Amino acid sequence: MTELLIRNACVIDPLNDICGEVMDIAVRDGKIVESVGSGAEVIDAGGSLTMPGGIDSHTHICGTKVNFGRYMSPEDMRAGRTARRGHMHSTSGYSVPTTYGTSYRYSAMGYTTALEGAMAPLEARHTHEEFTHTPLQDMMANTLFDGNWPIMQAIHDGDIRRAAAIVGWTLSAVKGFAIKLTNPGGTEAWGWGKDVASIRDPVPHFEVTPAEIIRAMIEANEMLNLPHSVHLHCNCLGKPGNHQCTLETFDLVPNANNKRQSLYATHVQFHSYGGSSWRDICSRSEEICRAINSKPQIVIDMGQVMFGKTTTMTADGPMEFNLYRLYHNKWSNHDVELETGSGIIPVYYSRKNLVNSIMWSIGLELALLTDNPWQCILSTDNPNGAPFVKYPEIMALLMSKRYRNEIFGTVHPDTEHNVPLAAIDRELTWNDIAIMTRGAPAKALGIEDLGKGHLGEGADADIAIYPININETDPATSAEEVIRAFGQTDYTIKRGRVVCRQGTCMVDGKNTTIWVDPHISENYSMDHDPEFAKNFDRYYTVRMSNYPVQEEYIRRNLCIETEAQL
Amino acid sequence: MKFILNTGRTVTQGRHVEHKYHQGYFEETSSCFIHPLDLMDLDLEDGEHVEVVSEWGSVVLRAVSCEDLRKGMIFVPLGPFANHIIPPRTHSTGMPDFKNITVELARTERERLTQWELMEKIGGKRYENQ
Amino acid sequence: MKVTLEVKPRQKPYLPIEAEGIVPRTFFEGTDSLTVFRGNKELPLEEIFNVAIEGEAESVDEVEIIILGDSSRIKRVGEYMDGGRIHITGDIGMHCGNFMSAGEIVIDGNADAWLGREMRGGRIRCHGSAGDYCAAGYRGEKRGMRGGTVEVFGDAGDFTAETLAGGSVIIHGNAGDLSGVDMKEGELTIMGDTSRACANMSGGMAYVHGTVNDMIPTFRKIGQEKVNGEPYTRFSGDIANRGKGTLFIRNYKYLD
Amino acid sequence: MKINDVVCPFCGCLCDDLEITVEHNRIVAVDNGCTLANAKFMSKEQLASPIRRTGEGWENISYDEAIQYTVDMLLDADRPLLYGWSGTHGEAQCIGVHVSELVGGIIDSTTSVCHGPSILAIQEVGHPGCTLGRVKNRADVVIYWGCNPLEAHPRHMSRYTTYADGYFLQNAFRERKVIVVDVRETETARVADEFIRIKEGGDYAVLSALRAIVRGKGDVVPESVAGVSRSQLERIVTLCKDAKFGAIFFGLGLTMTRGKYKNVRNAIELVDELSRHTKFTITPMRGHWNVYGSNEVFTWMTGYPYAIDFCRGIAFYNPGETSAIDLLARKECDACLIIGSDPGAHFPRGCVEHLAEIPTVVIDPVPTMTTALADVQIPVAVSGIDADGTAYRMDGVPIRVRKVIEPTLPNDREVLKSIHAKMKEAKGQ
Repeated sequence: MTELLIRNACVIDPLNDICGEVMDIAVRDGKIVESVGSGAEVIDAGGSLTMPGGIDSHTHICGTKVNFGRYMSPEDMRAGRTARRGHMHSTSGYSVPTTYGTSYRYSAMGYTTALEGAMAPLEARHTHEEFTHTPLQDMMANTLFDGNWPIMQAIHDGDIRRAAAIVGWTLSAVKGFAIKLTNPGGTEAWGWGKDVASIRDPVPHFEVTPAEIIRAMIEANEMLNLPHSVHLHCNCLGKPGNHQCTLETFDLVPNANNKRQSLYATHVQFHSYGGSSWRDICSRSEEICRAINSKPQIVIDMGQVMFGKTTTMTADGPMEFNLYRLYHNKWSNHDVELETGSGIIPVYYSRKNLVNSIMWSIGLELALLTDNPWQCILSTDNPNGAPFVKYPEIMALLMSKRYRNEIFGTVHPDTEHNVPLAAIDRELTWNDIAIMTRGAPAKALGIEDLGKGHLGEGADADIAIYPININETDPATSAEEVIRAFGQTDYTIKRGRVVCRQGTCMVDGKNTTIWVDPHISENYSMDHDPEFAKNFDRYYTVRMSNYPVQEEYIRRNLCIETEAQL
Repeated sequence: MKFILNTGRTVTQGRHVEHKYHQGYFEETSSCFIHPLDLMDLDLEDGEHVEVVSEWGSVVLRAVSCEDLRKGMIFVPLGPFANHIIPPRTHSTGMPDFKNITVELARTERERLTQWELMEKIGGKRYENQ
Repeated sequence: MKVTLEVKPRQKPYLPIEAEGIVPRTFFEGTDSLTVFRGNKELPLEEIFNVAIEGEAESVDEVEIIILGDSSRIKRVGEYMDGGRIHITGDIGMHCGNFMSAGEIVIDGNADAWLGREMRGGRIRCHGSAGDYCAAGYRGEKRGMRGGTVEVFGDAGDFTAETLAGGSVIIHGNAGDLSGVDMKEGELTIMGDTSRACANMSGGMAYVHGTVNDMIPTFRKIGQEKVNGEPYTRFSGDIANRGKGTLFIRNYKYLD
Repeated sequence: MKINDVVCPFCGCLCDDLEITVEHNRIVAVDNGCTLANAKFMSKEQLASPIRRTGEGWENISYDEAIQYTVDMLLDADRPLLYGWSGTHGEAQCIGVHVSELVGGIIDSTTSVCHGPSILAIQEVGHPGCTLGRVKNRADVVIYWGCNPLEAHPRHMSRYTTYADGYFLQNAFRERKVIVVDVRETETARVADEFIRIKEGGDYAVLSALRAIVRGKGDVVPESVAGVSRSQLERIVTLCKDAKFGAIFFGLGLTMTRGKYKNVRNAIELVDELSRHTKFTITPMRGHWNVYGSNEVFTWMTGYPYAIDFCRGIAFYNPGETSAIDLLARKECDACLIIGSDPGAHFPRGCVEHLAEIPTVVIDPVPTMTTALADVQIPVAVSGIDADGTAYRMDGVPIRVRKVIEPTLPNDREVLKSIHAKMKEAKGQ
């Protein structure tokens, strides 16, 4: 039995409605408890801001695509190199750091849980291998179903239950966490070098539309009783005028679950553009947020862009090719048979560039114009909008109008004619930030009941203590302070152990992989479906028996078993 | 006579890759595939021995007639024989010139060394407790 | 200030010594504990060199470092150099003058690969020959050398001035294969022969006063022009790469 | 006992449909495999115990002694090289990285004599690729450039291309055009619809010419380029542009010949150019079954795919300097641990001469040419036969190789774990 007592913690814990109360937190064997004995190890927080461990509900840090981003970028590796010391392995990389680099940097910022945004089922083993080497965060994997042949076939046949059964089988086979749709239908069209132009544009050969895929997957998601909702990267990413596509997509979403949203729309910044070309692109964040404010069934994350160098990587293959033709830098693409695609290119977001400045502005607008912070999660779609190490700056931008104005003064001068940012006075509170980085992601992912994202009794003792006193610091006037404090915790505690102290990781660490296993009736089990098996072995290049991810890859794991209505 | 040497995998070499002390490995990797017209020019019969000389050294191989090749080109399967004469230079790319190397060929009466003898020539010691 | 570094004999003479600390600024600012690396062992400078320092310096430009003895395996000398002078009396190891921005390096002997890699300014003169990737870039970077001058009086190896993006490179002897490959800007001059010059270039200017063997077939012939009174062929390319570079060549041969 | 869907640990195809018959813990039959798979599964010539070279010959030693020797050798060295890795599974490669990092050595895989140049090219321009099933189901034009799959990857054409029917090609052999580009008229060239024979060292020029023609600038191209007529090049470009889905596979014919990675870069840029007209992808034909695994593992752990120098604590990468061939040829390392490869057979003599001079330990199930140059050899179980673990196919698909018989020897990860543990102990950690 190990016990820990954190004294004088100034706690913000939105899921438990605690906002700035100075209190003690007791921990036994990795869980929050009512009290501990006198022999407990004591940490005196001295009134510092204390929150549940941060949760990134959409980040790209593990798996085939991310690793290819590293592999093709020795120039990125030249930054962020550290030598092995103590419990820390050597690290390299800035926008796509090594797994240890990612893990240590997140930990230093107080993040203890992360969801990998896109895992191709066929290559799931790779994602899980990298999870093993990302030791200080509990991990989940969004599983890609945007161009899945048997699912598109089932949708085409009008058999949503079969589609759900295939999703369920796959999630359980690859140890995935949730349904991810990236440019649904578009990644299959990309198999012929094409894309879909709207949510009503049918996928070549399969003759289903993105809208049909999205609706069917939302329905399937609820049939399977999954903890998280469908996690959607809308069609038409990055195209001027795409806000129309985004709004049409939002209109498809029923209010299908009373516990959480029915749709999680990711990196909405990239989907909120007006105009018809790069010449007249503008922000349509107001319309997007109006839709969100009227649809509690939707939760989004920002996909904030920050200026500087980064690497874009997504399953959206055709989008990356368009980006390549724009930037003319290097371009990688990786299509995955029967399932999905992906693309990678390095980018530089410049404040001198009007389009980049507009993108920067839109991300902030989304967070400021969404009334309910539980509906808008803080993210950069790491590393697409910026590496996650920029989060503290984003927090400061959201909390301080003054700091926002200061930066706004450095961007392309025409930006103000194309975005509403300058007119927005809202400044987010400490509580809002805690919601956007802890409570909301936990709730949206459906993991608050597992003890994530809050500090209530029985919760996992994942705790971040930041070196800042919120009663003495006015974030509106102290952006520098906010950035410094959120950049490095005094203590990051994972499952009751101090894993990181002022930027130095203290343990080797062992994380947990959270996955779902929907229980499906025999009738709908793909393991006993001759048609499914026959087509599998005919069209995949891996035998069906070699496809599922073996136990060896999830040594320490938490399985969420659900009862499917199938 | 000047030739261009290429090396590469063959299925026979691959089959013996886990059995390097076998005769099959020796025979395959000490073969020098050469166009029949070149054989005639060198006054060689199929199966006779040639000495192949590069800037880096020389090795005795068994000539094998092969019409896949263009005249003026020889092919030696990947292995210790080819590597005996391949220059270790990589042009600072990490990869040596395993292909497209200029060599001289001449008929020889000398016997081939075995792969173990090649290793021993450079200070190695064969393992024989089979 | 004159700093004389004489290389001592070493037990394992082939193991490289990494000595990026050997730049004029280090000595100008003063150091008691300069170290170099032999593989994974960090050693005091004095273990590898006999060190003698004479005189004072008012600025970094008044510092001259002289390297004596067998320095052919000493790497990274002059890395990030920003002033002063380094005189190498023998051969020098890889990466001499990496990222250099000002000052001068003179090498009496030969230089190993990556001489003046990603150089920004200053001047390197190599009186012997240079290895591969002379005045070139780094793996994965789009742009290599961006400024300054590298002049080699002997020959240069393969990939000379690869991804050149500024400054000038002059090779008095021959250059190896693929000189000026992927170059973007800047000027490359080869007094002797080379092969496959300026493949895939997108911009910049190159002169080859000898012969280009295996000329890249995707350069457009603009016509004959006189350079210093001699007839040269002017090419533009590389067309395969939408390139707009200019190439003046005395003689060339295609691999047809 | 018959075991189905066994994964073959020979080449980068990682065929996973073999049927192995095991009797009394011995493999007695292999079905569905190619001749290379048969040879590997039926091999029965593992060493029984670690061996050490003595003045006259070899003596058997214990695992403890052999491991201690390895630890001491690595710790004594100033610049140790840890080379090989492609013949073992990912979990062992991970420990290998930890060992290299701890000892301050250089870790490199057989990539440097295989598709290392392809990686250098990808680092310059990226890589438009796909998994092999994408090709099988869709590709109507397949180009093999500088490779000879019938000899080096015997089932590649039947599983993934020429003879493999796919969803959109019900009769692949008829509906698919196969083009082979090589300097030799290989077996593979003979089954192609079109064979382009180029002069040695002419790949780069031919690729440039193709790019110019795709761009509609064929007028600059001379009548003949490296032995190939402009009209043939134009015909190929038309075939490619008319393809619905084209796939290029390339081999060591591009990576080993002069120009090395710049050839590959040019091929990738050709694919980029073709992608503006239709769908095109390119894939390296990787040799060792898990050579790509070594790149994947090294990349997520160190940031670089091969040739990583940890001597200074941080990772430094520069193939040509930190790659095994260069280190050995220049005598820049002073001890060597070799695992899952045979440089004695596959490296130029100028490199292996140095191996014979410095302390060298080999971890390998069977005696190889490198054995002759080593001081100690530690035999291990064979990954994919009596040890399991992760491997990455040539297209990046991770597959778990199986254990089909019970091992009598420790496996790579167990031996490396002991080395790592002993080393940490010696370093007081």
